[in-house]
Amino acid sequence: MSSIAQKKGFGATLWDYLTTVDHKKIAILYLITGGLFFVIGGIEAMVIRIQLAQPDSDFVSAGLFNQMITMHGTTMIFLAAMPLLLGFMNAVMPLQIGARDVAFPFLNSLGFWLFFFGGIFLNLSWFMGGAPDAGWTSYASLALASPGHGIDFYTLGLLISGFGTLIGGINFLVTIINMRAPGMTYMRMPLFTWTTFVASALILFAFPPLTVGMVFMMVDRMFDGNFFDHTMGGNTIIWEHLFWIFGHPEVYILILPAFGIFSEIFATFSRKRLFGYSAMVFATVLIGFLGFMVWAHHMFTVGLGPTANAIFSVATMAIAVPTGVKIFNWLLTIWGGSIKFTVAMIYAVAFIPTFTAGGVTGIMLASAPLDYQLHDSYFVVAHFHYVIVGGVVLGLLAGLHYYWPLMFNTMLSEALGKWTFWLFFIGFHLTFFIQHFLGLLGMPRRVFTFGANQGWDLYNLISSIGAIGMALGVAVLVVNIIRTIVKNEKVGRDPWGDGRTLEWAVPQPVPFYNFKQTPLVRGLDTFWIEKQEGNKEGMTYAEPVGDIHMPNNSFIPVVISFGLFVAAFGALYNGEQPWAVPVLILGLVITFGAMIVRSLKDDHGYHVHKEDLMDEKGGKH
Amino acid sequence: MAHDVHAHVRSQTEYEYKRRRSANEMRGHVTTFAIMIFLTLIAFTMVYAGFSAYFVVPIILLLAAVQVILQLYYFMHMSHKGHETAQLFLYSGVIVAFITILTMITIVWW
Amino acid sequence: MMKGIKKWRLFSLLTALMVILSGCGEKHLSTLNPAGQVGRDQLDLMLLSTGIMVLVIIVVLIVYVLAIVKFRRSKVGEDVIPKQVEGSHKLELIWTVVPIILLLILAVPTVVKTFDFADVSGMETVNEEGNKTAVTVNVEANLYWWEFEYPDLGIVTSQELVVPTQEKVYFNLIAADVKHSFWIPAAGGKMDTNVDNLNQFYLTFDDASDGLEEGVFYGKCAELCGPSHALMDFKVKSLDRDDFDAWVVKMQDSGAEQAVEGDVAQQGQDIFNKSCITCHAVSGAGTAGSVGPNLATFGDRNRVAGFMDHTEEDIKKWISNPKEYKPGNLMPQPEAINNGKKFTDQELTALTEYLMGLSVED
Amino acid sequence: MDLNTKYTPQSWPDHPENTTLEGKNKFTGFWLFLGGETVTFASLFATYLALKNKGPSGMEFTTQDLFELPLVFIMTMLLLTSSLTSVYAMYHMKNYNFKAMQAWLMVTVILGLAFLGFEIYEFNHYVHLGFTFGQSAFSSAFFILVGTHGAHVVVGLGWIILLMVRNAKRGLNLYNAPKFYLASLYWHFIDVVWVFIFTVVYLMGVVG
Ligand code: HEA
Ligand code: HEA
Ligand code: HEC
Ligand code: CUA
Ligand SMILES: [Cu+2]
Repeated sequence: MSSIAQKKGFGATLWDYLTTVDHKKIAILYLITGGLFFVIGGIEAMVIRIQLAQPDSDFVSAGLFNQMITMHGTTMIFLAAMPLLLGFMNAVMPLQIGARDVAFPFLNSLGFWLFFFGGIFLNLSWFMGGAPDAGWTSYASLALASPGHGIDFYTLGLLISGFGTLIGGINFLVTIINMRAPGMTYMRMPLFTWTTFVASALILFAFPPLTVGMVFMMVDRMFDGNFFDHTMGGNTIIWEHLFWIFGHPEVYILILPAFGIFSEIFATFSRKRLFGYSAMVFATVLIGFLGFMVWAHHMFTVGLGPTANAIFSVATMAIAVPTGVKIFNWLLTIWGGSIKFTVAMIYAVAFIPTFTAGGVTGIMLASAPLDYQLHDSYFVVAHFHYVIVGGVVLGLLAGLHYYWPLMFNTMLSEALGKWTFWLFFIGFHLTFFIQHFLGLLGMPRRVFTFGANQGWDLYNLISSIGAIGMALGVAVLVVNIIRTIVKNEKVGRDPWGDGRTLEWAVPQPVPFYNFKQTPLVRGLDTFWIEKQEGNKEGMTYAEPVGDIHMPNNSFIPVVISFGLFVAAFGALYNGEQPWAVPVLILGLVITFGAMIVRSLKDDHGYHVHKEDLMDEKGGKH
Repeated sequence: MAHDVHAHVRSQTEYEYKRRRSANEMRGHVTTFAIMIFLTLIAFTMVYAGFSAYFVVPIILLLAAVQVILQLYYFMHMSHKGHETAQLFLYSGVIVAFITILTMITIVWW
Repeated sequence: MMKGIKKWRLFSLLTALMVILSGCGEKHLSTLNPAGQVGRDQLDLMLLSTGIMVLVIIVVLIVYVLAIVKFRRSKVGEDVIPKQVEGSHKLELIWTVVPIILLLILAVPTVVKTFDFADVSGMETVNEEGNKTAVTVNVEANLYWWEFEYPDLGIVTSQELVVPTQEKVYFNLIAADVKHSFWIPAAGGKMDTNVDNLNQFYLTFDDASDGLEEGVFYGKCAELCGPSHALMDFKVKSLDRDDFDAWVVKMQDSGAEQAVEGDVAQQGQDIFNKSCITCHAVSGAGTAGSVGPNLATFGDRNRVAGFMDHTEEDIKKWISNPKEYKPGNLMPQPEAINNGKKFTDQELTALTEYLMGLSVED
Repeated sequence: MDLNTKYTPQSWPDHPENTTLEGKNKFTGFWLFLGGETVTFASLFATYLALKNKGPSGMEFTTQDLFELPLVFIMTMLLLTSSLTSVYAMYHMKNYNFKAMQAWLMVTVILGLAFLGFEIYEFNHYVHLGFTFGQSAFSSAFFILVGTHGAHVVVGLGWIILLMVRNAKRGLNLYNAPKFYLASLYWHFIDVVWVFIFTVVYLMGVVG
C-alpha cells in the first residue's frame, strides 16, 4: 500500500502523478503545467512585440493580434502566474507549519486537475475556430458582439479552472487554521505562510464575483440571457464591476505570495530575522483588506461620477502605505545583515527598486483626473508589467531557485542562473521602461499596429528588442533546468546553510509523510533557533514516534475534472451541433457519477506503522 | 491524523446533566423559531397593509437581518466556542457582500 | 554584481535623457504638450505626482544601495552572525507617516480636479435670446468611425471634429454598437462612450490648430472595440470663434445644391447617388444616426477613413476594398453595392473626383 | 479514528462534528465555503437590484403585477419549519439517537420537497405568462437569483437523502457525524438566503 522505495517505470510514475494526493507531487504538477503555460504566454508576448516592432507591420492580422493579447493576458494571469504560486504554496507551506499534508489532500488534487483541464480547454480555442479576442477583461459589449466561439472558450475555461483555484484557496486556509504544529502560533508563522493565508482568503472572496460574471456572460451568449444586452434592459457596466471586484484583489493574490517568497529569501540570505515581523503581518492583512475597496480605479473613465471617482482615488492611494511598510522593512532586514548574493537573493534584491517603480506609477494612475489621460494607454501596460514581471515573475524566478533543492534535492546552476537574471532583468527594463513614455505620447494600448511618424517608432523598436532579452533569459533558464535534472546531483538538507524555517529542517528527500514526528515549534524561525542551540536534528518533537495516517491515492479527481471538460464542449456547441446536448449530459454524468462514487465509497486512508518508520533512517522512500 | 480520539465515558450524573442542558437548548430553539415566524408574519402583514415604501422597506430589511442573526447564532451555533474563524470569514464575506451590493445600486446607473 | 546594477542605472538614466532630448512628443498628439486648460491641469498633476514618485524612489534607492554595499558577506565576514533585530517602532512610525503626508499632497488636487472636470453645468447656460452660449457636441462612436452632431446648430459631421478655441466645448458621448473611448491626448483625458448611457465632459483648446504640422490634433479610440480598434482615429480642428461661426454657417448651407464641377465629378455623383447615398449623407445640415460617415466635408479632411492618406490613390484603394484596409469595418465591398461588380478604374476616378469636391471650405 | 468503535449515548462526545481532525477540517472548510457563498449570492442580489424591472422598451412585466404573496408566504413557512426540523435532527444526533435523527431529517426532506414543488409551480406559471428567462434583463436576473437558490435546495436535498441512505444501516459514528452536521448547516444557510429572497425580491418587489 504505502509507496515505500523501489524504482518505477514511466507508466507507473505517470499513474502515480495522475492519482497522487501528496502536496509535494501536486506542487510539481503545478510547476510543470504553470511553466508550460508561462512559455506559451511568453511566446504570445513575443508575437505581440514582433508585430509592434515597426509601424504598419503585418506580421499578424488585426483579428489574430487581438486573440494574442487576450490569450497572453489570460494565460499569464490565470494559467501561469497563479498556478505557479499555488505550486510553491503546495510545496512549502505544509512543511513550514509542520503538517503532514494539506487539510484535504483529495480536494488538493481535484483543484489541480480542474485548473489543468480548464487551461487546456481555453487553449484548445486556438485550434477550434479562434481564441477569445476581447481582451483579458472581456468587456461585455465587445464580448457579446464577438463572433465565433472564442469568448465561450474563455468563460467556460475560466469557470472550470476558477473552481479549481477556489478549492485550492479553501484548502490552504483550513490547513493553516487547523494543522499547524504545536507551538506554531499565528504570530510565529513564516511570512510565506502568512501571505498564503491572506492570498487564499482573497481567492475565497474574489472568485465568486468572477464566477457569477462568467455565468452571466455565458448565459448571455449561449442561453438567451440579457444581463448585458442594453436593448433588453441589461447593463454592460455590471460586467465591469463584477470583473474588477475580482480583478483588483486578483493582482494582490498574485503579489502577496511573491512578497512572502521574498521575505523568506531576504531573511535567509542576510542571516537575519525579518525586520518588523509583526508590522509585516499587519501590512499583509491590511493590503488584503484594502484590496477589496479600490476596484473602481480601473473604471475612472467609465463615467461613474466625480464622487465615486474621488472616493476610489483616495482609497487606492492608501494602499501605498502598507506596501511602503513592507519595502522599508525589507530594506532594514538586509541592513546590518550578512548578505550573500545567491541567484535567489539577486532576484530579491533586484525586485525592490523595480517593484517600487511599478508601485509608484500605480499611485499616479490612482489619481483619477490624471488617469483620464493615462488609462488604456501604454503607461498602464508599463505599470502593470513593472509590478507583475518586476514583482510576481521575479518572485517566481527567485522562488524557483530558492525552493528547487527543497522540491528536488538538487540545485540549479548558479552561473547559468546569473545569466538568466541579467538577460531577463536588462531585457525587462528595456522593454517596459520606455512604454511609460509611449503612453504619455498618446499611444493607446491594445492596438494591433500604429501609423509611422507619430513619434512612437523608435520607442516601440527598443521595447521589442528588450523582449528578446527576456526570451533569451527564459531560454537559458530552460537549459539550466534540463541540465540540473540530467546531472541529478543530490544536495541534502539545508543546502543554503542559512535556512531559518521548518521546511529546511526536514530530511532530504522529504519523506512522503513529511514529519516522522510532529515538531514542536519554539519560536519564530524555529529551525534557526534549534541550530543556534546546537541541535543537530534541527527539530524538537512534540510527540513520540507513532503510526501515521495517510490518505489513499485516487484517480477520481481526474475523472471529475475530465467530465466538466467534456460537458464544456457540449455547452459550447449547444444549439449548433446535434451531438452537443448528449455530450453535455455525458460530461455531467461522468462528473457527478465520479462524485457519487467518491461519496459512497468510504476512503479512510491507511497507516504507516511505527515499526516501518523506525526502520527507515532519515526517511528515504 | 487523530486516530487517537479518547472516548470519554460519562458518569450517570454527567450524562443526565448533558441531556438536560441540550433539552433546554432545544427548547430555546423552539422559541427562536417562534420568533422567526412572528417576524415573518410582521413583514408580510406590513406589506399587505400597504404602508408607504419608505416606511416598509427599511423595516422589513431590519426584520430580515434579525432573522438571519437568529439563524446564525441559534440554529448554526455561531456563538459557540470554536466558531471564531467561522465568524471572521463569514463577516468578511458579509462586508464584501455589502460593498458589492452598495455599489451596484448606487453607481451602476448614473 | 554591483557593476551590473550600476550599469543598469546608467542605462535607464540614458534612456530618460534620450526621452527628454527628443522633446515631449508631437504637438498634436502628446499629453506632454497640452493644447488647453484640461490637458494643462492634467500635466500639472502628472508633474506633481512624478515629483513625489521620484522622491520616493530616490529615498528607497539610497537606503538600498548603502545596504547592499555595506553588508555584503564578503565584507562583513563569512562567519558573522548578525544581530537579530526585531524591529523599531520609531522607524515604523516614520515610514507610515511620511508616505501619508506625501499622499495627502497628491490627494487634495486629485479630488479638486475630479470635481472640476465633471462640472458640465455650463452646458445649459443660455444668453438673453435663449440660445445656448456654449458649443455642445454629441459624439456617437461607431465601428470604426466617429460622428459629431452639433444639436443646437443643426449640423452634423464625422471623422473630423471642429471646435472653437478659448472656450469650454461640451461633449455628450455615446456608442452605437460596442464600447469605445473618446481621447484627444493633446487636449485632455479620455471619456468612455458606453452603449447604455450618456457620458458628459468638456475640453478646451487655446489656439487654432492650423499652426500644427498637419493643421489638426489627433484623436484616438482608447477602448478595445474589435479588429480595427487601432485604426479608429479621428482629427480635431480648432478654429477661432469667428472662423468657427463662419464654418457653421457654411455647413448649414451645404448640401443638395452643392455645385458639382466637371463631367467626371458629375458621373461620380451619379454613381454615388445610386450606390452610396443610402449610407452616406453629403449635406452638413442634419442630425446624427446615419449608417456611414457624413461626407459633406470630405474634401476638407486630411485622412480617409480616419487613417489613410487623403490622396486620390488611397481613396480609390478604400472604395475598392474597404475590408482589406480596415478589417471588420461596416462599409460594404463594391461587389455588394455595384451589382456584384468591382468598380472600374474610370468609375473610381469619377467617384474620387466627386468626393474630393465635397467641401464647405473655400 | 477507528470506525469500529461503538459508542453509547454515554460515551458519545459533546461535539461529534469536530472531535476528529478530519471532522474539524471539514467543519472549518465548510464555514469558509459559506463565506464564499455569501459573496456569490451578494453578486446575484446586487445584479438583481440593478436590473429590477428593467427590460426592452414597453415591457409589461413588473414585480408588482407578477409576484403573489400568498404563495411566497407558504413557501417561507415551509422552509423556516424545515430549518427547525433539521435543528431537531441535530439535537438527536448529539444525543446519539440515530433513529430520531433520521426521522427528523426525513421531515426536513419532505418540507424541502414541498418547497421545491411550489417553486417549480411558480416558475412554470411565469413562463406561461410569457415571463421567460430570455424575456428581459429583469427576468434573467430574477430566474438566476431565485433559481440559484432553488439549485441549492436541490443539492441540499440530494445531499441529505444520500447521507440518510448511505448510513441507514451503520448508524452514527465519528466519520459520518460531521457530514450530517455540515448538511444541516448547509440547510440553514439555504434558509438564510431565502429570508433575503422573500424580503428583497418578493416583499420589496410588491411594495415597489
Ligand atoms: C501584481 C499586480 C499588481 C500590483 C501589485 C498593482 C499595484 C497597484 N496598482 Fe495596478 N494594475 C495591475 C496589476 C497590479 N497593480 C494590472 C494587471 C493592471 C491593468 C489591468 C488591465 O486593465 O488590463 C493594473 C492597473 C492599475 C490601475 C488602472 C489603470 C487604468 O487602467 O487606467 C490603477 C489605478 O489606480 C492601478 C493602481 C495600482 C496601485 C495604486 C497599486 C499599489 O498596490 C502599489 C503600491 C506600491 C507602492 C506605492 C510602492 C512602494 C511604496 C513605498 C516605497 C512607500 C512610499 C510611496 C508613496 C508615498 C507613493 N493599477
Ligand atoms: C503574469 C502576467 C504577465 C506576464 C508575465 C507578462 C509578460 C510579458 N508581457 Fe504582458 N500582459 C499581461 C500580463 C503579463 N504579461 C496582461 C494581463 C496584459 C493585458 C492583456 C490585454 O490587454 O487584455 C498584457 C499585455 C501585454 C502587452 C500589451 C498588448 C497591447 O496592449 O496591445 C505587451 C506589449 O508589449 C506585453 C508584453 C509582454 C512581454 C514582452 C512579456 C515578457 O515578460 C514575457 C517573457 C517570457 C518569455 C519571452 C517566454 C518565452 C520563452 C521562450 C522563448 C523559451 C524558449 C522556448 C522553448 C525552449 C520551448 N504584454
Ligand atoms: C452599408 C453602408 C455603406 C455604403 C452603401 C457605402 N458606405 Fe462608405 N462607409 C460606410 C461606413 C460604415 C464607413 C466607415 C468605415 C470606417 O471608417 O470604419 C464608410 C466610409 C467611407 C469613406 C471614408 C469616410 C471618411 O470620412 O474618411 C468613404 C470615402 C466612403 N465610405 C465612400 C463610399 C462610397 C464611394 C460608396 C459607394 C460606392 C460607399 N461609401 C458606400 C458605409 C457605407
Ligand atoms: Cu473604437 Cu476602439
Ligand atoms: Cu487594480
